Amino acid sequence: MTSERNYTATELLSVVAGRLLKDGQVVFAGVGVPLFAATLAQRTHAPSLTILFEGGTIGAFVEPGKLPPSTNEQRCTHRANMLLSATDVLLLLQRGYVDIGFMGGAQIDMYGNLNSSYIGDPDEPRTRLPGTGGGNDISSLANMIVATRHEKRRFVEKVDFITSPGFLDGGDTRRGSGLLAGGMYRVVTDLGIMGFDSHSKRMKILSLHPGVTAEEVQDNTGFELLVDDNVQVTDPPQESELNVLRELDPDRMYTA
Amino acid sequence: MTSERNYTATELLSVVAGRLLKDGQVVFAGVGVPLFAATLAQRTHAPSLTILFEGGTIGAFVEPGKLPPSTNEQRCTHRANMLLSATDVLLLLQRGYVDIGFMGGAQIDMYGNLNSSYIGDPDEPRTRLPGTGGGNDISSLANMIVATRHEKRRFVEKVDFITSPGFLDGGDTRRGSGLLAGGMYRVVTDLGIMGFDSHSKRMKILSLHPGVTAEEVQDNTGFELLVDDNVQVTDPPQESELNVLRELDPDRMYTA
Amino acid sequence: MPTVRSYDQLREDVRSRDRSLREKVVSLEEAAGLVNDGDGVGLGGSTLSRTPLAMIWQLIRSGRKDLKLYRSIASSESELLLAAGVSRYILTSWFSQGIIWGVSKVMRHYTENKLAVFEEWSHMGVGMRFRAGAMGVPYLPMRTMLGSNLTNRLEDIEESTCPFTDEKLLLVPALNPDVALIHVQRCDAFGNAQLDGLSFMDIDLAMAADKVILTTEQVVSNEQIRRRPDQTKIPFFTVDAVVEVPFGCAPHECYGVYEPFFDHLDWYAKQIKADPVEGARRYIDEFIHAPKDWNEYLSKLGTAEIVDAARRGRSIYDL
Amino acid sequence: MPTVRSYDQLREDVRSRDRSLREKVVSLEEAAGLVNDGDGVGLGGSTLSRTPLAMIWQLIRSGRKDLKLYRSIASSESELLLAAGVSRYILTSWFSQGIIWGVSKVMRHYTENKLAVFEEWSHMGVGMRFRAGAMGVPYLPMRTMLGSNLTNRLEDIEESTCPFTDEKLLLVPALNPDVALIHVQRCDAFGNAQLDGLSFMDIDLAMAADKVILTTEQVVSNEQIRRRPDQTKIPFFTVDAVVEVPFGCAPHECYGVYEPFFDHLDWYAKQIKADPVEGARRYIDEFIHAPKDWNEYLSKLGTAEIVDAARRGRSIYDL
Repeated sequence: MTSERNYTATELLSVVAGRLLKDGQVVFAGVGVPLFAATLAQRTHAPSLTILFEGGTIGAFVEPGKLPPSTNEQRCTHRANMLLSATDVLLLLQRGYVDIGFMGGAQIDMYGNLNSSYIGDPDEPRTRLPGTGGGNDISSLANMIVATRHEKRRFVEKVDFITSPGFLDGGDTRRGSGLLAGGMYRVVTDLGIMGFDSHSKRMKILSLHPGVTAEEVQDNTGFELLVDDNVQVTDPPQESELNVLRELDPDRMYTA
Repeated sequence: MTSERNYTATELLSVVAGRLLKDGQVVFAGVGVPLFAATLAQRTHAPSLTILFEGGTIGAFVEPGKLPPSTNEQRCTHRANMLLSATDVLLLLQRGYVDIGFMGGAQIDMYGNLNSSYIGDPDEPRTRLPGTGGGNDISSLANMIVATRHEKRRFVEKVDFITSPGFLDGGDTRRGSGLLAGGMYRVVTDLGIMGFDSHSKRMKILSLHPGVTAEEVQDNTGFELLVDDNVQVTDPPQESELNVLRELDPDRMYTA
Repeated sequence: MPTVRSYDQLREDVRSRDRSLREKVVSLEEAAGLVNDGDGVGLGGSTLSRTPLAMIWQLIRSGRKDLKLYRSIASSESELLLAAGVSRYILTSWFSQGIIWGVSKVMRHYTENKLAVFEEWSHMGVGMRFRAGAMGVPYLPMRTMLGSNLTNRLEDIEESTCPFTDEKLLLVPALNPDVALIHVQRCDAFGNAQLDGLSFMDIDLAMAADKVILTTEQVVSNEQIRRRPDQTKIPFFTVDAVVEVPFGCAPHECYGVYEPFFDHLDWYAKQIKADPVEGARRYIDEFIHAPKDWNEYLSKLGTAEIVDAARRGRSIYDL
Repeated sequence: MPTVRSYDQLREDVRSRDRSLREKVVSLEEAAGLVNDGDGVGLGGSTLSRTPLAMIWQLIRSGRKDLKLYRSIASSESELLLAAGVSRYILTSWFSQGIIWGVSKVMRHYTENKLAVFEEWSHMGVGMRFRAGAMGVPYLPMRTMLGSNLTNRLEDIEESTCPFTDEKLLLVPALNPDVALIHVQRCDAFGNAQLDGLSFMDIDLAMAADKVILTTEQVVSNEQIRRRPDQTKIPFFTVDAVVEVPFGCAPHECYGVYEPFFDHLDWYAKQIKADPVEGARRYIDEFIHAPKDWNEYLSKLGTAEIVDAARRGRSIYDL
């Protein structure tokens, strides 16, 4: 990592994730990085992108300085186009109206499976985590972007529990389980951008952030990463991108 | 039939059917006799009875002189308590919230099966009728009152087509088909009130309207009717009951 | 063709739709161009309510053929589509001119002479099929139509034993129309639609269809929509075209705006009664083909009836 | 006990309810009398929104035991129910103090020490279970939770092959709670309830439950309800009690009326962080048992916070 950088890890993740979104997409976002990423995309290259919140909001517009505490409170709905019940907004995913979902988790493995349920043996957990929420539904039905810090304890050989399915055991196992749509698209970290090999479905480095080496990424990962033949170097966040984020979160409650 | 009676057949049916309703019940009603019956009950002995319309109206209040043309137009909703989608109002039946449904049909047989689909062979019908609407759903899920003219061509040995299930082939056959709730409760005609034998499920005369004999009813019926051991004589419509109906339909568009 | 599309196909069909936030206001003629001969077409509203009559009127004028119609309850709009040769197939639960005019004589003529198919499902059966289509599942379980003869005449239906209760259930297949025609009181240029009053099956229909054409009494600003997002019932990304057509249900009703044009419908019923086929054809020539545009059609219905229908329509809010 | 009630039983349970149009306004104490020890209790709202906190507050005061809790997403209200000994079981998709305060330390204490069960379903899984319960079907099919480990830990779930498409589907069983607690912005004395803003799973929950207790910011006249029946979201005949409790979600939010009491929740989170068990117990003593009534509880939250939360709440309509 470069030391002279003028942005936080959260800002970096938000900018890089935001660039992965395409204009016109319908995006399921949570608060924090996903919301920053989607809003940033809306205000830069993707003005006709639509943000959905799990709480039931369609076409949210985030107001600077008024970030919602979760996706289930009224702040999410200010100037939205539509509100739906929580069940019906999740059914939009099942019907296929949603292109991209954002996801996090305490653990992710080489096939993009995510754990937000148990650390340790689920029968005798060291830590009981908050659980799936809509995470399982979103990752079962949409193409996923995971935005997370790159830490060895997080990037594990095998998650303790598959809360949200990635490619399960790789290859065709996801499809074999009955999950016919969606799947892991990208993992964005403070070190780089990862994708998944089209056959084995193993995680693969696609792009390294400025000053980061593949070895550094591997050293922070608990399993063997594939490396794309044509690894890119990520464009650093632009001043204009950072300005949007800082306008959204002037007190830096979420981007610090 | 008495010749000195001062009411029409529709008024008679409405009064007699209305008396079958109990206070506090939730009743699925169509326009015509069912609506008159339910509204009459509301304004006499059953003030806390609730009327539902298939179009999606809950807690309808009919205004004198403004009868709706069907259960799917805005007039049905004036001063209602709630509107639901057509699908969701039918689901109230499936959930069990509805006590009584009203039903008609071109043909009814001894087990209370109703036909509103085809006269003659369904493959080469003499007449293609309008079809079930919600009739099949209502009669599959609620206790049914059929209010109809008593005519031999209508009361047939076997309906040409079971649109709305009564007791199917009698005995336990309704339950065996998967229909676990509801069933025929009463058939009200211009001649009498019929119920169904608790074992055989065959139609049975329970009450004869003033001046009507069991023979007369049988003569107007295309199958053998059972006769209750304790057949009653129907109380004739009271002036107060008729006045309510005439207030509702001052132009006698529906009650003539 | 199998009854229910595979999930792979269903997803691919949605994926390829333009779901971006974009303006999509077009003319009736342009909207009709989105409907192809042979399409399965879901008609919004029910009986005489919020019938997308302007769009139907345009499809007849545009000479569409072989449309398969799906509607909860069918009325005169479907008579016209049969009589005009636009459709030979309708899936519905009830087909009548309306209770006060009795059974549809046009329907009788076409079905009894095997010129058209009337595929009969129970009202809830139609509703469950649209809802399954809206939810992205291949079927929904239900507890009606069992025991009756309705199921005998339908191929696309499965009796099933519940794995939880051992009860018999009927599984009805998802219905995802190629296109849905829905009339609303108001929507914005993106297609965010607000419905007042009875919604019938329109919301499920919009979610289920591959394409949605909205006609609307009024195109309102997106700002107005955003003031009460909890009043939006159809999301813009399901909508492919928006056409502003005041009185777009005439002579049927639009909740809170106008009631049915009863005198006109009485007169229509008389023509049909006298001769279902010729009566309908003459009506189609005079009221659908002859007018130069929708406003001229309205003028043929007559100012007095328009004013009276509107007066009655608004009265729903007079409490 | 089997997961899904037989249809015979479900029908009998509804049949025996008093569904007449009758007034049912009672006090919090009286309403709490409708909840029995051991009941399965569906909690309306989600996370910090429209949580039926006044009713929960009363159930803790009334010393209810062994309630099974069902909520789409659980937050501090469920921490209090665990810590007060009212419940040892919660079915939910996510249990957190709220994103800004992180994982629930009370939940961690109780579950990791096997003092309570947190049965985890996906958010849509919870929704489909309530919806099946609302529809009167024993299950609904869905396309998530497949492949994950969530299903390993659940008994009441069936993988199935679709008879129409041969696709794998998950069948999730109906959930019909003994009682639902739901807070609304307004309802009439009969229980006709209007909800503004986000409805979460409350409508399905009301339809699914055997009993519904509504708390409401305001009891309005039936006349007001009848002016816009299309705004009524819960029908009176599903409702067994109505309690008027202004600020009945405090310190959570009620859409359009008040936002969460963030300062109080911050302070609460600090107490919990310092010691989940003792912190929660002290909080319960001070804020739930000590006040003589709900208004005294509110006064302990503080006028400044109430005013600030209300100011922020109303601002949603400032466009």
